[in-house]
Amino acid sequence: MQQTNQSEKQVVFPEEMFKVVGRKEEESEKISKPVLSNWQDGWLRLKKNKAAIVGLFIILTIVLLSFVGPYVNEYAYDEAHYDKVYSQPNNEHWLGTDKFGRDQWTRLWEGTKVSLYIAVLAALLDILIGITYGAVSAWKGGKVDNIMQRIIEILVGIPNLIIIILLIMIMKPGIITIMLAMVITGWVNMARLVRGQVYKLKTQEYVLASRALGASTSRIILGHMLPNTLGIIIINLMFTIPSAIFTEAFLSFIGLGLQEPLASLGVLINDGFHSMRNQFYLLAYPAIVIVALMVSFNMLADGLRDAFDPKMRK
Amino acid sequence: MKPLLSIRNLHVSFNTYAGKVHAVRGIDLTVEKGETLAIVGESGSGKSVTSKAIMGLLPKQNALVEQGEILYEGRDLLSLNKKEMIKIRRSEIAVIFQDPMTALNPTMKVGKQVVEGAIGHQKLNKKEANNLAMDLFDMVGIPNPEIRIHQYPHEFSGGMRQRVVIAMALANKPKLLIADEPTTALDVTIQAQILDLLRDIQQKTGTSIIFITHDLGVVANIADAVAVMYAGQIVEKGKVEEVFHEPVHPYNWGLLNSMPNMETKGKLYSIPGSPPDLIHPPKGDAFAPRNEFALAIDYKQAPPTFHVSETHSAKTWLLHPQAPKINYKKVKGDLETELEVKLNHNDVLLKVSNLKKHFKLPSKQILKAVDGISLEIKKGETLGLVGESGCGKSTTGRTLIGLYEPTEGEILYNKVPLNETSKKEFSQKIQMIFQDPYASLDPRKKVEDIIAEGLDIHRLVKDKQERQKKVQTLLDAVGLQSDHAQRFPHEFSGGQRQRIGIARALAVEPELIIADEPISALDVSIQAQVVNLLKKLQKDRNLTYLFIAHDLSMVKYISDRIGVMYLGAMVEMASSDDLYKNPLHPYTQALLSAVPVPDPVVEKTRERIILEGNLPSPVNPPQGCQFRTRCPFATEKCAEIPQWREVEKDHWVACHYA
Amino acid sequence: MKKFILVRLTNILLTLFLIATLTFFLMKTLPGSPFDEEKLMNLSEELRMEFYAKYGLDEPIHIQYMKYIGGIVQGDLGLSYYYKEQPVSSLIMDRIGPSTLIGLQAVIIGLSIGIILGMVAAFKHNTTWDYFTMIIAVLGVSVPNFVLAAFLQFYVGLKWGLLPVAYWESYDHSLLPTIALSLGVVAQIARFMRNEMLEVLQQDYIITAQAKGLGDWIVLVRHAIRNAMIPIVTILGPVLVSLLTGSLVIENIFSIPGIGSLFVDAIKMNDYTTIMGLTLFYSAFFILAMLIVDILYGIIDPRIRVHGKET
Amino acid sequence: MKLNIFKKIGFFVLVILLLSACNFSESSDGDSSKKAGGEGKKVLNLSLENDIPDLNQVTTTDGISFDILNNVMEGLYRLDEDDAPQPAMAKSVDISEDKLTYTFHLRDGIKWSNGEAVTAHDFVYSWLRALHPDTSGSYSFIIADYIKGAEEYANGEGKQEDVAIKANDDKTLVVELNEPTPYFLGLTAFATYFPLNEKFINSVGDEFGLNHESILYNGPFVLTEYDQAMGVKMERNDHYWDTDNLKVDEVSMKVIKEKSTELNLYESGELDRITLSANDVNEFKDHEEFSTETEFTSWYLQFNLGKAPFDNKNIRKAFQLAYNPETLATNVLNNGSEPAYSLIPPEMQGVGDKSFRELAGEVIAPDYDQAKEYLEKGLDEIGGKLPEIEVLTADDTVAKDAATFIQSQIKENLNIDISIVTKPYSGRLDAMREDDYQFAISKWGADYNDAMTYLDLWVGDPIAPFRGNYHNPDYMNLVYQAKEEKDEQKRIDLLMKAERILLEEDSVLGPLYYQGSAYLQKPNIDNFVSHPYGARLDLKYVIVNE
Repeated sequence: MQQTNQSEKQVVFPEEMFKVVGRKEEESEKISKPVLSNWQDGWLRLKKNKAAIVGLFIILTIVLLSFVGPYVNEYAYDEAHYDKVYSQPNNEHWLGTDKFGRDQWTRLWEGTKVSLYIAVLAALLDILIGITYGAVSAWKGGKVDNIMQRIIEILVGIPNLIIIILLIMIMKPGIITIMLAMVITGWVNMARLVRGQVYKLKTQEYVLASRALGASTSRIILGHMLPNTLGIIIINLMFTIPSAIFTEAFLSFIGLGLQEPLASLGVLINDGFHSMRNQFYLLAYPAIVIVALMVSFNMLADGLRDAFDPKMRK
Repeated sequence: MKPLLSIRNLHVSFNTYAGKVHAVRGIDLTVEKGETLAIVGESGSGKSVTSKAIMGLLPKQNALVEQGEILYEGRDLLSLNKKEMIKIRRSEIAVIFQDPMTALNPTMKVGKQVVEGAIGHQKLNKKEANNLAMDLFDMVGIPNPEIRIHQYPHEFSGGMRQRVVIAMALANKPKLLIADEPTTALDVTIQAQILDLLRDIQQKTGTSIIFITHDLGVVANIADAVAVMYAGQIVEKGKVEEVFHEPVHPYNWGLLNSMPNMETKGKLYSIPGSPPDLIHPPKGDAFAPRNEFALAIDYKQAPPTFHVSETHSAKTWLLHPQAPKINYKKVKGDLETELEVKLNHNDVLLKVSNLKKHFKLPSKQILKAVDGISLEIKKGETLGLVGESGCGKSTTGRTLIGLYEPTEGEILYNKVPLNETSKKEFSQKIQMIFQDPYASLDPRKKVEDIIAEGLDIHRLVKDKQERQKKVQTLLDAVGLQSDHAQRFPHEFSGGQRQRIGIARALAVEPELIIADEPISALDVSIQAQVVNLLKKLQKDRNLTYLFIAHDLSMVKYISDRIGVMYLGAMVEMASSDDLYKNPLHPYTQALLSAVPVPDPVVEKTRERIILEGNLPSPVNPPQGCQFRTRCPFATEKCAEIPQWREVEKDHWVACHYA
Repeated sequence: MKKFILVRLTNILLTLFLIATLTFFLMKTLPGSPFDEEKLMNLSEELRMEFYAKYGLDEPIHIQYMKYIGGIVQGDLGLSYYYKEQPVSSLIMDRIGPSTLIGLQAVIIGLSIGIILGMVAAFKHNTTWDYFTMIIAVLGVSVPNFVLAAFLQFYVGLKWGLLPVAYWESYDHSLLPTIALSLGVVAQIARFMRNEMLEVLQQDYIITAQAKGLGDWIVLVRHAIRNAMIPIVTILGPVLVSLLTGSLVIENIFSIPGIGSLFVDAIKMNDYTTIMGLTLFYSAFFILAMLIVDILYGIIDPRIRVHGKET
Repeated sequence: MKLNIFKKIGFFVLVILLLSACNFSESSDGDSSKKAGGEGKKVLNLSLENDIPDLNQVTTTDGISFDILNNVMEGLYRLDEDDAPQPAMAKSVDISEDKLTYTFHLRDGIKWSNGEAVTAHDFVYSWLRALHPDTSGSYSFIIADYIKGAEEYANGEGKQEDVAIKANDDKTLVVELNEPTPYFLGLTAFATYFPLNEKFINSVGDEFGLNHESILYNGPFVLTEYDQAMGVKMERNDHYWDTDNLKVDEVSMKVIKEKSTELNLYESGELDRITLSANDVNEFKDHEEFSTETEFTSWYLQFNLGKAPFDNKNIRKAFQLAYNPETLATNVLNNGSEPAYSLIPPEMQGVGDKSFRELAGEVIAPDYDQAKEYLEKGLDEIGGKLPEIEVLTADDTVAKDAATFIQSQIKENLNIDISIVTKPYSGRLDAMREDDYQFAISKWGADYNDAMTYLDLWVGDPIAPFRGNYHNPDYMNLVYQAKEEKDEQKRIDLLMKAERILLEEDSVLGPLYYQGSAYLQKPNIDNFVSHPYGARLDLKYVIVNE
């Protein structure tokens, strides 16, 4: 081999530098990154999304306040003081009082709690039904899937809101009723999502590998399908909760909400709406809370989607 | 003569959430007028980034050209403003991307897409534009252009789409054509068509071509000059003959040696390890950790470019005058001596007769993926199964292992029929290795749990400790480190993942392994690793393989016997030597001739059989001999179904004329 | 294609039949009748029965059901309880106009502004423009539209006097409710469009188009927008639902004689026949809209056009 | 090809939708004059709180329809500005000695809006129509209860000839009553007593009352526009006998459902008079355009004597005394309502100049200590433990507020937790009729200006769950005696006694408040008459100043 080299010629290296030392295979196989689980990895990604973190923080603060808030002053949410109706926010009543002289601070957080409670429970139930339905539909496939999808198609044809309103009309108004009504219609979206995901996963090679190893159906569903669907389930939950809060507010607004003296954000907004001209504070605070919740949940959900959705990863 | 394009000391980096990736780390290149320059490299080596940098198409958000020049006819493309760059793209440089499925806008008629760049540039009216589109379609060999230009991309097959993309690139008569892995997504027979077409075009138009690929066979076929990239640098470049016949960089040695040709026997040369992480490029020579002949200085200081001849240069300290002389040819010879003792295979392990697997499509049509094949696999042998995508080879594999319910036919394993009751039992005896190393591992599970899944299912371990120990043994067997057990799949490279998949299959100590294209998604240097591993394991554990692949040279290398499939049917089956030396079926002949050989001399001289047209749809296969629509020798007789017969001993074929 | 439409039509009829049945029996379980009035509490049982008989309420429930379904087939939704002697079908026809006008305007505004905002946000990804648009979008889906409507009425209508406060007298009267209704739509579409655009902009064919030497603007208009817009069609369904929810309260607040306010009133007044009729009407409208969406999809996306939709 | 068809269909649908969408109020063109007061017309702009359900005077039952009908139609008598009946279609009446036969003489020159004369036969036709089972409405009792033979006819048992409504000639109408009814002339001003023109009714058929052209008017105004969802427009009826005394030419009544919208429209000058919701009262309390009025509608707690614990009188008494109606009226409702300590509204007619209330005094005085005592006594009697208690209420804001108020007061003063069950309006009535309640918030609006309109309700024949399953023969006798009593003073005494038994002795009801309303009215409007009972709105007297 001939060398027609120019500049490097001048440099003379110590001889031992040119000993063959061979490869360092371990080095090339080594993974330098610290061991990270998927959740840790997702958390790292989420942390980079400032909006999502702010959203998470706001949600946590509101949840905390909804539990602690009612107890930081001496008033109960249903305690009426007819001598102090419609007092503007002051030292005694931080957010003022309503037409029964009830303390708005207490009512606001009590209402937030009730709204969150309804929304979370409704969303969880939605998801439970949705997951089961979607998973069964996709897993069974064929005729079963076909029939189940037809049923969904028909359900989709009915405006949710109408069903909810009809149900609320026939049942005794209250938390359970509102929740049930939302559950009955809410799961379709989830079912579709899960079905799509399971359908996709069903043909994934790692699921095939598991089947080739002789894994039982339950093992595949619990061991592979569920963990890999969890991401979209959580993301969907984050979108479902605010829309459930919204639905509750809407139902309260058209007079199908909770019973006095129970409060929810919807009830408070409805009350506040009717006196917004003169007691604007009655509308303002619950509206701020609901908007903050909606915005935060949306930001968090967007952030989670970016962090956990495998589509966004590569 | 002034070069058409020259790149000087180009550095490109990307900002990702994990850190800054130094994708291109100082490359120098020149492309002469009328020349075809091939850039070869593994995925992640920076070759596509280079091509995008030339076009000015690097993603604006996170890509950064840190330094360097790209001189096109004396002008630095990097210093041009947007308008000037658009002008260059419109009339001077064109590009063909890898995946014809996504490179076309699904909502625009192809004719319009092909000429829309030209309309503005050449100021064409509608009629002239249509004429141009038809001319271009004619040029790239798309039949019935007057109809085709009014269709949408989804109405074209993959090969045809790639022709559309090429037509699009040619619309403005570019002086430089960048083809970024234009054939990677295509089947061998289609690849041969496209390569032919590109060569033809270059002869007609005199365009320079930068041809980016990872396949050395393709390079040998088409290139005048070659640049080999590794870890963002060009490690060797020169005339195609120089790079192939007098390689000087150890990486290039590895690449060339790890490709088996039709004669390769014994252990395959392989490049150990995995490519480096370019977020933290290693100090010194990036290839050193994988280099058997690494010098001490390789770990200290990056090698400069040494020139072997006027046109041939490389970046390796081995070319330094002080460095020891290493004989590349000898390295190759050493390996070949390690011959393998073939076992005598007599016991039939798996017998398949008249297997059919049909799928019902939502449109109520029947897709006959596998339509009556019969085969036997003997204990300890490797049976290769080849064919183009869609021929039913994977379906066959999956049906054999019980993932699909056969529509018809019988599968006997050790003379016991495979059915619902015996499935669980067989799931331990028969295992599978999958194609896509990314999709075949559950992203949410640790490596340990992935490997041990079979152990858990069949309750093969008593306690946690035994489980752990077993996993360690398996990791060791596939050449991974014990601390890898606690990691998640996404942290591994493709080759490593594939080894995890192999360990998973081995865990239950199977007798038969169905390997479904286990290497087709891997880089060349890694393929050899995996194949060697499979061979070693076969010897150590007395395994039987059904090896499914479309890469004929690898199949030839690993298999004892080979079956060729076409449209759900077996067309030929023989011992691998027999099949290569004496292919009887015209399809086998065509397939063999389409395989590129990593030798420019051979490649540029041999005659190949180019198959016309595309694979017909398995939903509606041709009557009689299924191959007759593409067969150069087809006659009227071929309308009858040819018999599956033994022409010579152990040489079966289904052709009227064999 | 024919088969596809046929299957869809069967589904639609089945759905409507189910909804009719469901609402009928739901309504039957509800307490009270249209003739429960304070004044009627003085009537004797026999006299009240006579009123029931007038509306066919004295018959056994399955006969009532058959008659109701029979009536629907002939386009007869029964007589309203609250608007005595008025056929429900004519009530609906009378009220459909204003609702349609506002809804249509809201969709048009929502689509055009939403698409533009979404595109700007995507094109100026991670800039102030993007954040600004997304803040609007998130707020748009977060602020209850009755609150928004009240503010608009008070400020734009009363304080600034730019537009009529409420009522339905001239075209101007339709503007405020349209704005109130469209904000949510704008927000939804903008978000969706942004995500779609971001995805489309990363597609190979966009790079291909750039490589062809097309200007940014042409790439955007000819290649990106069209492909990003196709999926918009899929969220038209949800958008229609949100319009529906919106219109219920907004029509009330702006005193618009539309279907939404009719529905709210019917609920408040226990006007069961009207509730049933409207439920059916809403469902039919909704299903029809979905069908149109699907057909539209076929028109816009050439990939679906040829084969019909295969799910 | 396919594509084009789709496109065409799409376009077609769009056009249809657009065309159908543009049915704005027909008035939009002619209406621009409204604010300018075009051509010196005097225009009054009012609002209706809900859609107009029905303008068929026989079947309709709700206040909105009555408010309209009362101004486009006229009965034999019309209430004047002081709510006293004055001759209208009739010019005079002869009442027989036994106060059972009324002979009405119709005014000369009274005409329908199509120019035909209004005759006694129109009244006969209308009243019989209101009674006939096929055409009657819920208000048929307001005729059937008083006129001889009417109830039998309405039940389908009697014959038409036996109903004592006779037209002697075109101008004379003779009516015989079952019992002497001092307020009968007031009843003839009520909508069900308005005349109808048989010929016209037959010509419009089923369309009757559905649009403004399918009604024939004989009142001060005629409808020129009528849309159930949008409201009505009325114009002076040139054929009306007293048209020269009208001070207003045109009245528009718009359906505005939201109170806040109504207020906004008032402030923007598009409405001349609105009622305020409680929330807005404070803001306008001192405003010169602000005022309040009450009507003859009493709200009360109806205890169900058939259900524990209210089958115990002492518990009822405890509940009756444990809240302060004053707080409810002034602090919670705050809309002009008056606190109630009795059942009969304050202004209701007594004897001579004195009102019933002035004669009878207040019956109940809240007393929390006494309430507690009663509670303890009651608890002893029922075994020391109260069942769970629910209060039933309708779901409108006012009723819900009242329930919330009761809940908090009972909690505070008796330390008893009660829960609220809200039902839609007719759901509440249904639950009460089905005896499915313990106590409920209920109300009654007077049909005529006499205490009998209230006290008649609890006679308990048959025993009605709706009226708390109340049955006391003493009470029943008092009411029946009052019905037959011809002496005014004695009659009122009987009724006063009955009220005391109902409230004080038996504690069947807990008085809450007399419904009132707070309203804003533009200063240029004068003499705006709203009667406290029957058909409320009377625009015959209103004056619109420039």
